[in-house]
Amino acid sequence: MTIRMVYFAWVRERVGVAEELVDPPATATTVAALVDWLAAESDRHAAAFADRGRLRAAVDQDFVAMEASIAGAREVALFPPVTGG
Amino acid sequence: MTIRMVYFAWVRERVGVAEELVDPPATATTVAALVDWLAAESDRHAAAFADRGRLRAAVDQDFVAMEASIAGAREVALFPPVTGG
Amino acid sequence: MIRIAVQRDAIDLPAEMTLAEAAGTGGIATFTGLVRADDGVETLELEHYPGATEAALHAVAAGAVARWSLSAATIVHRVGPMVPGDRIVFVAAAAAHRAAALEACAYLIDRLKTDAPFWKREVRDGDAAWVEARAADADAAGRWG
Amino acid sequence: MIRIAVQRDAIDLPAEMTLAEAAGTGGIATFTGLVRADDGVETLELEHYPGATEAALHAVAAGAVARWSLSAATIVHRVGPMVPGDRIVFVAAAAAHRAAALEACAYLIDRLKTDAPFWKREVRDGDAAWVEARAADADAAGRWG
Repeated sequence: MTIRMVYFAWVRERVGVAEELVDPPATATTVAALVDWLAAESDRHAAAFADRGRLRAAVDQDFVAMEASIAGAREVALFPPVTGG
Repeated sequence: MTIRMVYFAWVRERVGVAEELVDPPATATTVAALVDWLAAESDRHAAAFADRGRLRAAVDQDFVAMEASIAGAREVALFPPVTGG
Repeated sequence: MIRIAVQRDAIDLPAEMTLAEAAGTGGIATFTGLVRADDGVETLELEHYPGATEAALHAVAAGAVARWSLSAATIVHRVGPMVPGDRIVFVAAAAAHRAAALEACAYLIDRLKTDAPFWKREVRDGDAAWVEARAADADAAGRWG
Repeated sequence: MIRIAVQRDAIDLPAEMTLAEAAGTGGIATFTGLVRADDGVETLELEHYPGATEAALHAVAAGAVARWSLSAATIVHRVGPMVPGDRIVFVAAAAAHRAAALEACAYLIDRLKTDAPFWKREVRDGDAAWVEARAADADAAGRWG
């Protein structure tokens, strides 16, 4: 299953790209598992995701908890806590 | 002691004038006593002040209770509860 | 900066906002009251107590500036005849943080409703009637202690 | 009427007020956030999540319209580079009564702070730094349940 990853703010800067297509293993069934898999794949991802407590996620543009399922997901976004307004 | 009376809204309409100069007796020491004296002086004043509960006052442009003193007052205003904003 | 105006002219909202923003702080909360267009009123007339009105509005604004450390407080109130859709009143509170601006804005409009000597008369079908004071306004002002 | 805009252009406050007032109800409460001019920031950059941002803002506005029976809710948020004094955000709530407009306005700005995917980066002395989220913002949003 191919997923489009999108990154924002310092997560984007640390990963080094704004978007990428990834093919996680079937065992990565949650956002948290996807993050763990990506962190193991490259040092840049590992650095970007080092502080899991400051990481937030959206699946197909809906904000979700890290334990949320990614079954059927087409787009997963990772980013810091928001600071608009 | 001459006092300038000023009236607003339906109090003004019922009294029939916006302002007048009056010379209350020395025994009229409060706004309430002044109102009673004026009401006894003419039917128009009596009609304007008939519902004392809906009457509000200011002495020299400061809002006051009906029991407030008018000692030294130069201007006394009588009007309905305010409805601005 | 405190700005108080009681005027017969229409309220120039862009100009008032520019003045409030010139204080240069983080947030500006405003409230604008309009003559309601939905209840059959043809004209609304606002009478006031010249001199006493401005003093009362200044006291309300100064109270808000002191309580919330505002950088700017504005109260503009129109008097005379108006038609539905016209702005009756505009208040603004500018502060470094939004909670202060928002609370102070509510305070300004709540307080002026009970503390400033204005009286509204509505004309419907050619008949004029003075608007009755609302107990809810006294309650709203009372919550500020 | 719900109006949502996420734009690189400056926020045209008079035009936004005209739209909100066109709903024709009694009161309009607004909040405008400015880039602060007092803490050394030279430029502020706003990044967002296109698509998700608009959906999040629409959900915030729709929630306010339902909860307070608003006749209009507006959220306009700027993105891209800004300088001190620029308007970052403008929200407006129009309702028949002022308490509803004022509360809904506070809700709109509190909620968008936590629910909409925007990120601020400040440049001071040529150094850029991402702004940290404030716990106070989560608290402010949380009070609405």
